[in-house]
Amino acid sequence: MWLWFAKLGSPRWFYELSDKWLPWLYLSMLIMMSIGLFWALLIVPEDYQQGQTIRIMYIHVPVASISLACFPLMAVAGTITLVWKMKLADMVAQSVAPIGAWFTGLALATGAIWGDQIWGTWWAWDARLTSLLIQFFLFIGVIALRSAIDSTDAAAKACAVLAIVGAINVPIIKYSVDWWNTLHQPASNFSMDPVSPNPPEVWVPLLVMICAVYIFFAIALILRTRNEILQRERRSQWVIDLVAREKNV
Amino acid sequence: MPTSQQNPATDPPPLIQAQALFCERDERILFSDLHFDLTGGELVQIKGSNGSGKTSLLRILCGLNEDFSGEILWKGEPVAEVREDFLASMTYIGHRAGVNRILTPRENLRWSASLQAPADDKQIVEALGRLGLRAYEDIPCRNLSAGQTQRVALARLLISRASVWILDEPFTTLDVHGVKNLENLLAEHVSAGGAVMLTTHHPLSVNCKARALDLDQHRINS
Amino acid sequence: MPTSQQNPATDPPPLIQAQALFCERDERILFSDLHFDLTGGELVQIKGSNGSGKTSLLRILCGLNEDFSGEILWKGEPVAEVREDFLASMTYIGHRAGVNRILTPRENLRWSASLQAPADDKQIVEALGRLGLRAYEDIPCRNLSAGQTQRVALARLLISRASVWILDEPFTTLDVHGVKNLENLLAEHVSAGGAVMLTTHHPLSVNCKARALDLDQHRINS
Amino acid sequence: MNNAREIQDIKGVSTWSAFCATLRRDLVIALKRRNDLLNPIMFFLIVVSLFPLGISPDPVELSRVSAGVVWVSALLASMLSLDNLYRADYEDGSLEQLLLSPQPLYFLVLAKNIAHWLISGLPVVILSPLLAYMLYLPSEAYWTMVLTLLIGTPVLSLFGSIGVALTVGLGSRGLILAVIVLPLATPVLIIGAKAVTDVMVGLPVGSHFALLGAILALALTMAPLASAAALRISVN
Amino acid sequence: MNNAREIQDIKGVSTWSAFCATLRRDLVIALKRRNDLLNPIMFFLIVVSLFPLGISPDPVELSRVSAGVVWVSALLASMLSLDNLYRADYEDGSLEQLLLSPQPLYFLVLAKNIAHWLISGLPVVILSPLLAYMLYLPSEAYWTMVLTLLIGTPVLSLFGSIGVALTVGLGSRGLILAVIVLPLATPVLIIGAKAVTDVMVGLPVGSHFALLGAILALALTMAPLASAAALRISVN
Ligand code: HEM
Ligand SMILES: Nc1ncnc2c1ncn2[C@@H]1O[C@H](COP(=O)(O)OP(=O)(O)OP(=O)(O)O)[C@@H](O)[C@H]1O
Ligand SMILES: Nc1ncnc2c1ncn2[C@@H]1O[C@H](COP(=O)(O)OP(=O)(O)OP(=O)(O)O)[C@@H](O)[C@H]1O
Ligand SMILES: [Mg+2]
Ligand SMILES: [Mg+2]
Repeated sequence: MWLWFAKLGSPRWFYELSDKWLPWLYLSMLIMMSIGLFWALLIVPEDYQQGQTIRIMYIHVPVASISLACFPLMAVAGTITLVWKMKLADMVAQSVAPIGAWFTGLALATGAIWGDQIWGTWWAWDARLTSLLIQFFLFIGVIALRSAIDSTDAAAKACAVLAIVGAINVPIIKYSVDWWNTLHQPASNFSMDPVSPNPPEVWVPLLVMICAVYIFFAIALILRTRNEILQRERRSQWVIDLVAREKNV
Repeated sequence: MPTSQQNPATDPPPLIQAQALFCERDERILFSDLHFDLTGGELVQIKGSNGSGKTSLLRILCGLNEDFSGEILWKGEPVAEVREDFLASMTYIGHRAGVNRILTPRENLRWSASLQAPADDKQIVEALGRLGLRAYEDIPCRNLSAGQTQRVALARLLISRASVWILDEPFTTLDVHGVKNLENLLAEHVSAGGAVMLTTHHPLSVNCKARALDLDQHRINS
Repeated sequence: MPTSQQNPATDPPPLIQAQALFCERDERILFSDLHFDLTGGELVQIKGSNGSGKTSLLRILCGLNEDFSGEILWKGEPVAEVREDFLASMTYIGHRAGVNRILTPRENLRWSASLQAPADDKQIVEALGRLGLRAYEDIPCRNLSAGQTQRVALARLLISRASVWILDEPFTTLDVHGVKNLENLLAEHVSAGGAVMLTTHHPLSVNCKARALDLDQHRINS
Repeated sequence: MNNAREIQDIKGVSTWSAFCATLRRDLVIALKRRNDLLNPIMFFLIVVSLFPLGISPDPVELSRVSAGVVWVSALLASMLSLDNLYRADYEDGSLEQLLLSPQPLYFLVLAKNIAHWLISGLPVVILSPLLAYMLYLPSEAYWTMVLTLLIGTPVLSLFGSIGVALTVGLGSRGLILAVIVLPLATPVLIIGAKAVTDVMVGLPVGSHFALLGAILALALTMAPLASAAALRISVN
Repeated sequence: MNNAREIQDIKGVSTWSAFCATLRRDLVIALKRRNDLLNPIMFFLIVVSLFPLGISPDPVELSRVSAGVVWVSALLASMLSLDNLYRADYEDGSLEQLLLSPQPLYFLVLAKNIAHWLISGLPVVILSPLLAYMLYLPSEAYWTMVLTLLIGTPVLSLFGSIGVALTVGLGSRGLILAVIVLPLATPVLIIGAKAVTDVMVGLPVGSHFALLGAILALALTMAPLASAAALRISVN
């Protein structure tokens, strides 16, 4: 019985809750983003060897780290969908997929641009790059599957299964690639630990940017999910009322 | 008769009880608050025009289709909890015959048997003969005609010792003798205490306890 | 009546003449020395038990199946020589409906029309409505029920201005109204001078010139 | 088959409309299954990136094999997508309708092949430079590769169509298809890859293009006839 | 899914017999379609021989890429043959029968996967030395290659099965399957190919085998469950 309740109840609950959150999220993102960008682009000194290109880091690292976070998130949502049949979870999962794909693509792009400056090539079959690329493929697979199945419920479960299987694979892929390549290109296996060798004025803004981008990610996710909720619940009473109210205002 | 009018104290719980079934397919409600039950020794024919939801209902009953709401009881317990017992005593034959085109009828049946209720070769040949497929046991099913394929599928009913038969338009492509033949089978099974739930558009004439469930007006008319 | 008794001088050559048809499928002779003809304004129902060769015969007639011997004439000439004329004025609907599951009924019919006889959107909607599929024009066919899909296939008959209809068990999965509906269509077509050749296992009741060709005993009984 | 021309003359107009209708139909089907458009590209991408994973990430080695890898992947991509060419039509009976059309089968089959190329071949051609870059193909070879692919992939579709038509009736797919089609397609592969590698070492490639063009012309005229005949046989 | 165990205990015997019957059935079907047995080998042969054509006949270069090529081809071969895993059963309705069996789906699916591997994976493994020879793989690497394939190909079948199960209900096939399955298969490919190349340069390969074994164990326990769940969804 409560299952049924969870199914119908939670989307609305989330929708109304997120109504309250969003303003604060917007605000905090604005502040941090402006501080972070200002700091990163104007204040941070040029890197002695990388020059201006170091500034790419401030967008690349946050984006990349989020892109890594997306798949597990999707898998968790999928598990909830399968086990507790919670509709909201699937809506989140559906919203994460494209966002994750975009962020992964962005990480690839920024990385590529940076790589063009540092390594003199847009692409190298470096462990980290490759694993991210494969993760990108996994995202595409989930999206393709979702768009291929037209029954919403079936698509939800199918994508959940795929997301879980994929999530089990992501670490395996990362590991296998990692050690596959450590022999080949240690040079390109570039890891600049942002903390120790660099002065705080380099990594503090990085932290700020990371937070800002995370909040941005949260906002995007919430907005997409809200859309999805309205889309799927369009025939439930509360949505109809909502729309009516919007019209009157 | 609807469950409500039935006194659970007196008679044993019916084999299948469907309570408040609700199913909608792309925005169209097929049936809502559908109550009925299927007891041993009776045949229920599901009537309804094309697209009224007969196939959907049958698939929901045997658990192939899960997007519905409502409760299905098997011998009084939620079917989810006694699933394997339910499956062990139910046979479903749908629009798609479930007959592999490369294997012969014999091999097809052997596999079906192993899935549900073991049957030896004699029984299989017997079953096929009973459905007028003697001499066709070893012809690859791709070379069988539409009706013959359907007969192979129906032969499963004979080898599975299931008490509940769920049949979706079993008479399709059967010729006159085939229809008679199947009607006799159904009557036998029901008289022997089995239960049958089927859909068909052709006027059914079986001499056993039979009632109709018309989906076009959601109620059971005895 | 058999061709032999007919006097070619008096009446125009029948639309289709089959002469000495012989077909055997893996060592079993389905029919041999089969003579019959199909003239405008009549309906021929091919009878026969399952596996008697009805489908094979129909596919042979419309040229889908070529392993047979014998002669098939279209308006008196060997069909091979007037193939495109024959195809232009013949419509075949077989066991498999020929309806794409991804496209909508409207799109399916539009394509069929473009293949044989151009039809504009109004005619298509009309045809679908005539078969009780109003409001289903734009639902992907995968979401249609068995009977609805069959109706989409049958709608082809209305938009193709073919004079000869060759139908293999067109009544399968149609509900009672659907059957009536189709029977009226057939009657109309025949009364309008068209010719119909169909197989079905269900008792046909059309009010037009109809005869049966029973494959179980190879002869035409008027 | 060879009466195709005559019929066309008899009712050219409606043949043309049937051609367009068939082309449109196949494209619409692909558009409705959105990922039919996405998949060839993704497959191409994935397969191409399998090789560095399997072989080695070393730029020097990769750049040597890049031409071959891109071509083999393109071949496989167009071959895998072939499966959707007649299969669905066969299963739902549309193929019978196609065969029973009074229109010349040549043009209907051609329409389906063109649709298939537009869906599966063209995207691959467009994407190829990116992959060439990832495989360190020398930049001077880009244009040659794109052009060879542009001429070659239609041939793959046309030849492939024959294979599918022959095997559409059979229960098992995928592989038998590959076994029939791949040998047919190897000449194209060899010439295409050779042209690219030749450019890399600075040899002239005009002859290769001439050859590819000739093959394409041949395929355009003959292959649809063969496919049509094959379809007649499979449906029988 | 997780009640699989219990049911087995309830009627272990008949579960076993159902397992065997399903395995036998799939093998019989493959035997009757003789080319099901031939195809994987042929495809493997053809794809592998495409590379000398596409890349270059130079022994030195070939021997360097040989390991990767053999592995990629094996991967593609088993992927192409996947299509036959549930497709026919779905279309003729046998799949519904499978799902409606009181037996635990885990074992039935496992049986089908094993059958698939015996048909498409094993022949490839057996044939691989020949191809390795054709590609001038150093002879000391033969055994490693055969063994890695022997452990790796079952994983491909098991993972692939999930992909097919997810996509069996869809109209379009082939490519979306590849797009879903190939990324999952990359670790096996990387490790397998790496092991072979390592042996060629005389490095120890124990760890690679350990890894492959671990993956296989994981796949054997998890993949059939996922496939079973996926089948339930697709048939729904
Ligand atoms: C297409 C190219 C690239 C891709 C796909 C890529 C991907 C990644 C990923 C996945 C991470 C991990 C993020 C995390 O762990 O939170 C990362 C971090 C990082 N990347 Fe990149 N990267 C690329 C190119 C580059 C280049 C060219 C540089 C600079 C020379 C660079 C510098 C960094 C740094 C400094 C970090 C943060 C340190 C760390 O988290 O380990 N990346 N990148
Ligand atoms: N492709 C085939 N290859 C070999 N034999 C076949 C093939 N198709 C049908 N047959 C044989 O031909 C006989 C007639 O088949 P056909 O489908 O014409 O029968 P039918 O009259 O249509 O039966 P039904 O009423 O069941 O449709 C069958 O007994 C079958 O064994
Ligand atoms: N997979 C599906 N997705 C969405 N809607 C569907 C699906 N299958 C069927 N429907 C819809 O459900 C309705 C009922 O379908 P169903 O097959 O149960 O009808 P039916 O009673 O079996 O009809 P018939 O007598 O023609 O078999 C149909 O109107 C159809 O539009
Ligand atoms: Mg139905
Ligand atoms: Mg028939």
